[in-house]
Parts: sequence; structure tokens; C-alpha cells
Amino acid sequence: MNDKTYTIEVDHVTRVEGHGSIRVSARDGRVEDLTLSITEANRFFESFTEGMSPHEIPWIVGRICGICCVGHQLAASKAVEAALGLTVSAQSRRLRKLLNESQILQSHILHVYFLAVPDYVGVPSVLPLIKTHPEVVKRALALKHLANEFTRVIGGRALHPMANTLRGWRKLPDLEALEGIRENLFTALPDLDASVGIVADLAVPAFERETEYVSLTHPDEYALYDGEIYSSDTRETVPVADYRRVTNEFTVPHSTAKYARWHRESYMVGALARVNNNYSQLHPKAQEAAERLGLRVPCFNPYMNNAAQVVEIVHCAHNSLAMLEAVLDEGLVEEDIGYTPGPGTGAGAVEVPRGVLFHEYRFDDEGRCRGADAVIPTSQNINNIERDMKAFAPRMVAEMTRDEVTLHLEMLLRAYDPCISCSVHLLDVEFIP
Amino acid sequence: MQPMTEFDPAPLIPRNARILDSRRVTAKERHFRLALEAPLGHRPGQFVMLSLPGVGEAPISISCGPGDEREVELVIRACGSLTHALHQRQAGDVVGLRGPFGNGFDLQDFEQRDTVIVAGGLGLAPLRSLIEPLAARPRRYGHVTLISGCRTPADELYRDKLRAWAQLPHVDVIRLVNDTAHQPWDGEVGLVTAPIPRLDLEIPNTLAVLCGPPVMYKFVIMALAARGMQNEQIYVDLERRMRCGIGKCGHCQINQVYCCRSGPVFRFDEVATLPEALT
Amino acid sequence: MKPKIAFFDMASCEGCQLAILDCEDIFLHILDLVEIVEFREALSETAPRFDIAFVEGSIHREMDAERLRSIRARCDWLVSLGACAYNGNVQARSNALAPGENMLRVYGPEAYHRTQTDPHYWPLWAHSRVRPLSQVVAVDYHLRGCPVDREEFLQLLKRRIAGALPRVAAQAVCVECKRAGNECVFEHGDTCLGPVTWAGCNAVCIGGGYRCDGCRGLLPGANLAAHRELLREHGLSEAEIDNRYRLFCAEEVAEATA
Amino acid sequence: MTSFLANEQALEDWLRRQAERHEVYWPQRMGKASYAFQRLRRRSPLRLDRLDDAPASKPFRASACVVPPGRLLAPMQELLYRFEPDDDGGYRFIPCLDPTERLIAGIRPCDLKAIHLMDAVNAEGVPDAHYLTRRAHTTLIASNCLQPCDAHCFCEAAGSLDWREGADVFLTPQADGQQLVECLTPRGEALCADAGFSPCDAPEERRQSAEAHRPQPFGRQFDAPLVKVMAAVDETWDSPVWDKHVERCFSCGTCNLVCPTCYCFDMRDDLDIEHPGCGSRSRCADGCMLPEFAEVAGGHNFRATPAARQRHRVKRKLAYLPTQFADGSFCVGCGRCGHQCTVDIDIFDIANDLAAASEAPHAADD
Ligand SMILES: Cc1cc2nc3c(=O)[nH]c(=O)nc-3n(C[C@H](O)[C@H](O)[C@H](O)COP(=O)(O)OP(=O)(O)OC[C@H]3O[C@@H](n4cnc5c(N)ncnc54)[C@H](O)[C@@H]3O)c2cc1C
Ligand code: SF4
Ligand code: SF4
Ligand code: SF4
Repeated sequence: MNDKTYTIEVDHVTRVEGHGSIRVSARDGRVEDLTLSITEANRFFESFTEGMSPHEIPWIVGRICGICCVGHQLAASKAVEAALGLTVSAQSRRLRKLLNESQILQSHILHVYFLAVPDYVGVPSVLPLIKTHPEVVKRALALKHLANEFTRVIGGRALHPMANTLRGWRKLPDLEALEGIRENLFTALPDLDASVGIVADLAVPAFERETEYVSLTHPDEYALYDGEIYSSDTRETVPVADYRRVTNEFTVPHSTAKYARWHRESYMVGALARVNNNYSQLHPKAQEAAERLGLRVPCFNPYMNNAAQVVEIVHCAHNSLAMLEAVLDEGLVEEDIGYTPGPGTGAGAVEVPRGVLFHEYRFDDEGRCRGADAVIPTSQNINNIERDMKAFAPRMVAEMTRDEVTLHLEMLLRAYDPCISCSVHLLDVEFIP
Repeated sequence: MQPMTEFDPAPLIPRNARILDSRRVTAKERHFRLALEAPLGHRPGQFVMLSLPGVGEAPISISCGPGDEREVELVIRACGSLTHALHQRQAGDVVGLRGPFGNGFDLQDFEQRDTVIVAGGLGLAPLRSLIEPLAARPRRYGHVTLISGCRTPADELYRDKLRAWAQLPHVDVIRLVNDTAHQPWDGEVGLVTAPIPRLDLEIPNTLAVLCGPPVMYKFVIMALAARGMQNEQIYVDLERRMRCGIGKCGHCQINQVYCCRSGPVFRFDEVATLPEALT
Repeated sequence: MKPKIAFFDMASCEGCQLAILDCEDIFLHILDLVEIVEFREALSETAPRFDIAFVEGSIHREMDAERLRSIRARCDWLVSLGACAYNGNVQARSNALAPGENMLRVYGPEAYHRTQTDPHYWPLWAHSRVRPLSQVVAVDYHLRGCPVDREEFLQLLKRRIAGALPRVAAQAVCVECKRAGNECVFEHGDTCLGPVTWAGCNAVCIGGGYRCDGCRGLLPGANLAAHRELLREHGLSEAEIDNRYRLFCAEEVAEATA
Repeated sequence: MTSFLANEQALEDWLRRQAERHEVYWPQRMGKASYAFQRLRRRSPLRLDRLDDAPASKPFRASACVVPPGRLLAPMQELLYRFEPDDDGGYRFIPCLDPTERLIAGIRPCDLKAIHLMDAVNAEGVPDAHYLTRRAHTTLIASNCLQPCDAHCFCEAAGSLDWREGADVFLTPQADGQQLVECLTPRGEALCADAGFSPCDAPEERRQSAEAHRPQPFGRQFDAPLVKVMAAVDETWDSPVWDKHVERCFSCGTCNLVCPTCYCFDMRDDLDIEHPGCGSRSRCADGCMLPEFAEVAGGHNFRATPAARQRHRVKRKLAYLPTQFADGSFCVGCGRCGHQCTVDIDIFDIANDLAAASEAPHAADD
């Protein structure tokens, strides 16, 4: 049939971070070809770090990506600290966990309510929703603002925060401001509950493809800031220092991003992978939310990544509240954050909104940076996304109109919340002889 | 509203003034007529602080002579943030106005004296406020020689007024441009200093008044001095950056003198010793 | 008629667009003032024409330059959004190497070879130099900083709507640092680029406990000779000094001292 | 007027009680090596920390206090008025005056003199209602200096070390660790009336005997008497001294912005996003060292070079303003500008150099 023969070209997919394109050609209801290409201009980040002093690195590498800037800063802090053998106090560790969770809140709220929900409601963006669902939009705006303020109070500003450095905090957060955040977070809990309901009501496409789920895991907590690398395939952990055994990066011609694979042809990182792998450690309220959202682990539907993000919003809100209480109870003391630069190599990882992020640095005898590597969640996911698309597309083409196919492919890409600018901002230079 | 205290904030607070009309006079200048809530009661040479709430405020010379007290006329050149925005306002729009500020001219000084007025470019706008009363009362004031210069014919302000003044028996008008720029021109070509040597003046009984771009003053004063004029006979109307108009913000200082308070009109002997006056 | 505004991104971290999305507390009020007609990162709508285009990011490839020219043709007013668009930001540091060499070092010989031989993929990879927007099209106004300051963005909108030209005074960051009542970084032994950096950020990094690294670009007429000497006096080597300038204003300092 | 003796604890308790009723400010540690006048809040701990080298003789040490206390009376940024649309297409302008009751403690004599000078500046000519309103509702508690605050101080040379005028209460540390509390105004009297301090007699002698232990000389001293220095600044126009001291100047305006007697300002307008048609005008601290300070439309700059600007700044402090107001030098010798300048350009050195140059017999001739 003629209306089953067409090509779809979506250049610069909207409502994602960075530039990516989807190309599909269908003939007589069958998919002939499908590619997902990353067209983002590369920025050659190796020149960022070469020759830099250790403490400059966490600050500057945030510029790889605005939306994950906290994650890059934390992963880099941990990598540099590992390289130089620096210790981090319990106070700083707690502040970093707060900083990380505040960014996960920011990012997930932005993604779920402003970038993904319009697809399900059938509108091109959040703008039409202002008229049709003003309460929903206002609530989401308020939650997002709260999350931003949270990052600002802990980190000094909402984007590219400057308060955290190697070993800890340059300038401690103001206790009165923290108290304000705690109160606002507490009063926002009912809003949060209501927004779980919104996502629970959305009709998610029925598509499943089992894959390998990779995340950090930690014996004592739902792993976001710390842990070892865990695979759902082997159920074994790998130390962060050996992350290359996990990522196995390679390049493909149609993308400026690199691809990754571990035990199979591709794997998935991100909220769904984390929830699948560490479900039992989620805050009880987050598990309740998972049930309301119909998310049962293990879940193999990538569209459910949005639901997993909502689960993590609930988890982070409650977990942060508890941590804030503790900070306010115990107070904050100024700590020594001095260090001596020197030689060394070290890797660090954190879970950022889109999945596990690895950084590694090498310093020469003068303490200057001579090698850097970063593996970004989206470049780990891209391979998996392309395979999901290839798996789902034949059914789509057979059962849907051309416009619906386009929408479902875009939705699938968006469900992963890809951070494309990150993924080409490679920090991969090994000057190691 | 905050409770009032014993001190009066009025000098920094504008009043409403409504634009009666605004018309383009040159490529960069527009002429505005504003209706005021209360009479301004100004002297020639004074200025107002004109504002668009939310945009900014600037000192602007009063261009009309003391007369119809409930209206004021201004000429505004678009050269920055506020002035550009003002050019987009139309009749009926409201602007903010404080003042009048500055000393202005004392018309008594001009009684029974001849006056040479040298205006460069936009300098004609404030000087018009002096020319009007001088030209209107020939028996009280003496002969007026107006030298008005601008860059090209298209930049000339108040062409109709210049022509009308030239018709008066006790007023001579010399109009110059630096460059005709291939436009039709019925005046002279040259700098405002050029006619000074040939003027027929009764020097001891003559006053000179200057207003124009910063570079102009030194040369005109030299030309006047060459004719034998003393510093006490020369008035300069000076421009400086100003933010408050009331001698507080510090921007308009010429050495120790506040231009907004002691000026903008100075008898030249008062400022001749100030090194920053003519730089 | 509400002015139509649109957002575009070139090579950047997209943080400046996020800084604008961070206006969420007043987002609905902003929409009363302007109509956002295109904003790829947040909306799917597109528009043929708009009054103000905000363009984030620097230009690395001819295909991006072409896209920028077409944006320029669709707007009255083009504003550079952030340091990448204003001066090339951190990525301009790669201009120190030839484009091919950058490619080779980051992507390895195989990918490099492909870009040299396969014409189909060349446009995607044809990285030339990192250029600020103003080297490709006329830019009407710059919102500086990494990231841009939300207040400055709002001021621009408000003043533009009021018919006024926005303007940031050519002043050093020290001005805002003192107005904010901060302790000077030099007071505790670190060094600061504030004295030669264009203000407008309210000295946010110093207020946050750090120092100024110059993300808003070089102040016009900055006394670089004195600044170099000052850094030297504080124990920085020539290489360290160069490295500091190269962080955010590699191109500008090279030009200013050329 | 009454005088008392009080120990540090009694003083702290007394100020805490004041803080329940008014805004109370005093110098508290800020950053690594500085102090700032900060509001005492209910939750904030009362800290009277000192720098390592701080003399124990001062209860409220204000050394290296970057922003002078006078900025609580003339804030760095200050709302002048708000406006909203009226019914007639125009505006309703609503002045913003701030009659909050404030108490500033720990003011040094130099800053006290500076506030006195600012009182005169703001009352003269067209009075400044915004400043004067704040001032009328502010109580000043000053604290005597028995040690120079830091290496930059030259308050004695500038003639402000013994300044007391303007203070409501004046404190002088005593050898036994007590503080002499002198009430200098009725407002000060009222404040101390129920403080529970022990009354004392002969305050004059007590103060003088404390001051007798001051080091000699006290802080940096000019090479010539102050009047001569001021005369030299007044008389010098063209001089290589101006150029010598600006070679490394960044024109960053820090020296203006930290000076307790700099009061120039710029204006800023703002529109409310939330309320269409409403907005405000405020003013913010400006400085004559900033390049655009004297630039007019069309681009002409009346002080285009750093040397011209530096000359203006120094002359304002030591010549122009002292001529207009008869209270001596407008540089009170606090040393802030030299301390805070990143390249150590110091008004003390400039003034000294000018005095030396004018002493040299040939200087005026060529
Ligand atoms: C006593 C007195 C009387 C005056 N009378 C008149 C009068 O009658 N008519 C009149 O037109 N003017 C008059 N002026 C001058 C007038 O006050 C100035 O033109 C006005 O202050 C400009 O204000 P603005 O906000 O438009 O410019 P601003 O934005 O403050 O601009 C001022 C300066 O900045 C520059 N500038 C502006 N925008 C930019 C930009 N985007 N980038 C770089 N530089 C920029 C301008 O070139 C100018 O040098 C008078 C001034 C004084 C002191
Ligand atoms: S910290 Fe930096 S910006 Fe602030 S005053 Fe010092 S040098 Fe200037
Ligand atoms: S603080 Fe120093 S560098 Fe800055 S303007 Fe003053 S003298 Fe110049
Ligand atoms: S000029 Fe300098 S030393 Fe004098 S009062 Fe001002 S800041 Fe203090």
C-alpha cells in the first residue's frame, strides 16, 4: 500500500538536550532502514583539562553539559580525589549527596513535566497546557523552582555551582536558607503526590525489550552518589576504577557520539536501570509511587523510564528531607579543604539523572592534568535506544500512521531523556604512553 | 505606602507630564511639547530631569523661553538608552519630569546690552530659551547676533525660527554648516568661529553666550578674546553627565564646582581658572 | 503585539537556555510580555519569523554557520546567549591546535580517516575553528557569562519592550564585588580575574566562595600588563597565568596582547 | 552626661536585648580575613571573634571591615521610589523612605567622623530625604581605638583618631578588661538607662589614661603636617605623581566603593515582571575612578585617563570637599582604599608624594 511507503526524517529532535536526528524509511509497511544520528558539533574537551590544576577540573568540566553540571562536577571531584588520595569528610559527603539529589530533582521534573508529558497529551509543548491544564503547569513550575533553589542554596547557584570543590565546601550553605528549603520541600509533598497521579494516568505504549541494566549499587543506600558498578545480567559488581571493562566504547560513522556495550550488544543506564537494580532500597514512599505508576520490577518497557523518574523524584524529595533534618540538627562546621597537588590517576562515578557517569584523570609530577576520560550516560544509552527503535519500528509501521510512527519514535528517544550535548563532549584523551 | 517622615523626598521624585506633540526635526532629533501639572516657572538656560519610568532619566534643557508656564518644549537627540525610547513615545503618552534645575541666565544681565550668541548643533535648543525673550523685547535688551552652526544642512534645528528671527530688525542670524554634504544650503560654510572676526560689535557693551559640543568652547572663546572681549562678558552653558540634578550624585563636577547647581550657565571668569571646565 | 522571541543552540552545554528556563517562578508573567515561538530544547513549535533570536553556542562547522545565517535572516534582533556565543568560551581553547589534530586526538585514527575520505559524513565532522557568532553574522546585543545571568536576560526583555536599548556598563567585576560586600579573593591568597573581567554577574562566584575566572570576557581597555604582574606577584608562573586567561577568554586575551 | 563601666558579657547581653526591639548591627567575621557589619538575628550566634593579631583591647573589632558602617545609612543599592499606573495614563510615584530603627555598634572613630561628614553632605543644599530619614532613626555606638587597626591605618595623621561627635554612646576599653561606657546624647542616655551597668565617675580621666597607652606614633604618619599635605593636594594640578600612581590601576573603582566618604551614585530603573506598568527607581554606589563616570552622550569623556580620575578622587578627599565643608580632611585615614586596592595604590602614598614634591623648591617653576 502506498501510504505505507515513506521516509521519516526528524532533524534536530526537539525537547531533548542536544542535537540528534532520526531517519526511517519504510516500504510497503516494512522498515527498510533506521538510524539515530547524533549531529551535535563536537567541542573537543581535551583542551579544557590539559595542563589544568586539580581543583580547576571539577569546576570547568561542568561546562560539558548545563543540565548535568552538578553530576560532572561531582564525578570529577571524586576522580581527582581518587587520583590524589584526598579524603572527604562525612559533612561534605552529605552536602554532595544533597547537591546531587537536588539536581536529579531539577532535571527529572523538567524532563517529565515539561518535555515528556506534552507527547502523551498530544500537544507540541508545555505552552498549550498553560491554557488547558493551568494547575498542572503551575504546580510543575513551582516544584522545578523549588529544586533550583535547593541547588542554589547548597551549591551557590543553580547552574555551574561553585561552592563544592575538592574535599568539600568553599563556602558552607546558609543554615537559615537550608531551613527554608526544608520547609518548602515539606510543604511541597502533597503537590508531589498529585503530580505522581498525573503520570499514573498517562497511557504508556506497550513495548518491551529486555536488555542489560547497568547502575551503581551500594550496600547501605539507594545508590546515587556512591557505589560499585552493577549489571542485571551477571548480578555482579565491578569497582569504579575498572569502568572501562564495562563501557567498551566504540565509534560509528553516523554519530559524533561514541557507543558502548558490555555483556551484550547494548545496555541501558538511567532511572529505569537504577529502579530495576536497586528497587528494595528506595524510600517506602517511592515504592508506593512505583505501585501507583504500575511500575513492577524488573520492567522492560523503556517508555517506563519516565515513570521511574517520577519514582526517583519522590525518593529524592523524601531522602533529601531526611538529610536536611540531619544537617540542621548537627549544624555545619568549617573544614580544612587544603590539598597538595601531585602525580596520580583516579576514576570516579556518580549516578546523574540520565544514568551512571564516569570520569578519570591523570596528573603528572607537577600536579598538572595530562589525561582525561569521561563516559557519559547518553553515549552508553544511544546504542540501546537505536536497538529499541529497530525492535519496535516494524510493529509501529505495520500498525500506525506515519505521523504516529514519528511521534512514537520521538517519544522513545525522549523517554531516555538523552543528553546529547553531553554525549559528544568527549573528554577522551589518553596521553598515557 | 510607607509612612512619611520629617524629610521631603520630592526633589528626587518626578511629576507626570503629558506629551502634547512630538515631531521629527532632524534625523536624530525630535521636538517635544509637554503639558505640565503645575507651572514650571523656569529661567532661560535651566534644565529638567526627564524620565520614562522603568527606563531611565536624563537632563534635558528647556528650549522655550519663560512664557506659557503650563507647557514646556524640549529637543531630544536619540543617542542612548532613554533618548531612543523617548523618540518612540507619542502624543498622549506620559513621561516623568523633575525640575527646573540649574541656575539659568539672569535676564537682568542682558538689559541694555548687545548679545552675541554662538550655538553649535544641539546647543541651539537651550539657547532658544534665551533668544526668545531677548528677541521679544528689543527696547529692554539690545542687538542680538546669532551664530548657529551644525554639521550638515539636514542637521539644522529650528530652521523656521532662525528665519523668523532673521526678519527682526534688531536680530542678525548667521547660519553655517561644516559641510553641505551635497544638500541645498542657503547659509555659509565653515565653523562657528569664522564669522566672529568680521562682526560689527560695540565690544564694551556686548555679552557673548556659548553652547555646543565640548570641543567648540575653547576656539570660540579664543576668537572672542581676540576681539577684545573679557572673560566677564562671556557666558558658557556647559554639559556634563548628571544623575540627580541637585548636587549629590557627583557626576557633573568640574573640579570642585557642581555643574548642575552652580551652572550649567557660567560667566566664564567664574570657571576660567578651573582646568576641567573646557577639557 | 507581544514581541516574538526564539531560542537556538549551537555548540554549547545548553546551560544558558536552562538558565532561562530557570525563570520558572515568573515564567507565566514572561509569557504575558512575549511570545516564545521557537525553543528546541523545550518546545516543538517553530516559526518563520520572530523579533528577537537568542542564539547560544559557538560555530564550529560550515553547516552550523549556514544555520546561523538563516536565523539571522528570520529575525530583527539577534542576541548572543552566553559565553560560547560571545567569545567561544572554553571550547575556543581548542583553536590552539589544527582542527584535524583535535579530531585525531579525541576520536582516534579510524574516525579521523573516515572524515578525510568519506564525503557523506564530512559535513557532520567538518570542524574548522571555534568561532563566536559575531564572526559569522551581525550580533545586536550580547548576554555574556557562563551561564548568562537571569536578571540580565530579564532586563533585556523589559527594556526592549519599553523601547529602550539595554546596556551593561563597561566596568570590572570588582565593582559589583564591592557593592555585594564580598571579601576580596586576594585577601586570602588566591588570585582573581575580576579586575580585567566585564561585570554584570553581581560577582556571584566570589560571593559563592570562589574567585572570578573571567567567564564574561575581557573588559574593554583592561590593564592586562598590570594584571599579569599582579598574578606573577602572587606566585603564578607564566604558564599558569596563560592557563588562567585561557579558561574563558582564550581568543580575547590573544587579541588584546597581539 | 552619664558614664558607666561594663564588662564584655554585660555589653553583649545589653546588645542582645536591643536586638529584640531594633535592627542591631555589629562587625562580625566574614570570609577568611575580613569583617562586615552584619545584622544580629535571633538564631545567629553572637561571635566577637578577632583576627589572630587583633588587640584584645577592642570589644567590637572592625579592622578590615570591607564595607564601612556608613553604608547602612546610604546602602550600596537603595530604592528611591516605586511607581504604578494612575487612572489617567500617567504614574503614581511612591517614595520609599526607610524609618526602621537601627543601632550600629562597634564604629571606629574614623568611620564615626565619616558619618558626621556624610550627615553634613546630605543635609546641605537640597537635603537628601532618604539618607536623613535613615539617619534620624539610627543610634551610633562607637568604640575607641587604642591600637591601629592594620598596617594601612593613618587615622591619626588624617585627624580623625579622637573623633567623638555623632556617637550616642562611646566605649573605651579599660586596662582591667572593662569598658568605659560614655553616653554622649540623650538618645545614648536612654539606651543605657536600664542597662544595669555600674555608674562611674571621672570618665574623662579614665578615657585619657587608656589613650595614654596608645603606641607612638599611632599608625602611619605623613612626612608633613596634615594642613601642608592638604595644601599640596590643593595646589597641584599637573604633576608626574598622578601618573606614577596609576600605572597599575585597573580603574576598578574599589577605592571609591569602600571609602566611607564616597557618596556618588548612579540611577537604575526597573520594571516589575509581575505587575505590568509598575516598577521602581533605585540608586547604587558609583565611583569617579570608573571610566564612564564623566562620559557624556556622544562619547566625550571629561576624565578619560586613570591619572585624571585619580587626581579627581584625591582632590575631592583632601581639597574640594574640605573647602566646601569646614571639618578638615574628607579622607579620614581608615586605610581601606589602599588595603582593598588589588595593586596597592594608596591615597596615603599619593598625598605624601605630592607634599614632598611641593616642598621641593623647583617643582612649581617648570
Ligand atoms: C544640562 C544638560 C542639558 C542637556 N540638554 C539636552 C537637550 O536639550 N537635548 C538632548 O538631546 N540632550 C541634552 N543633554 C544630553 C542628554 O542628557 C544625554 O543625551 C542623555 O543623558 C542621554 O541619555 P540616554 O539614557 O539616552 O543615554 P545613555 O544610554 O545614558 O548613553 C550615554 C552614553 O553612552 C553611550 N551609549 C549609549 N548606548 C550605548 C550602547 N548600547 N553601547 C555603547 N555605548 C552606548 C552613548 O553614546 C553616550 O555616550 C543635556 C545634558 C545636560 C547635562
Ligand atoms: S575578589 Fe576579584 S572581583 Fe572581587 S574585588 Fe577582589 S579582585 Fe575584584
Ligand atoms: S582600587 Fe586600585 S586599581 Fe582599583 S580604581 Fe582604585 S586605585 Fe585603581
Ligand atoms: S580615601 Fe581611603 S583612607 Fe581615606 S577615608 Fe577614603 S577609603 Fe579611607
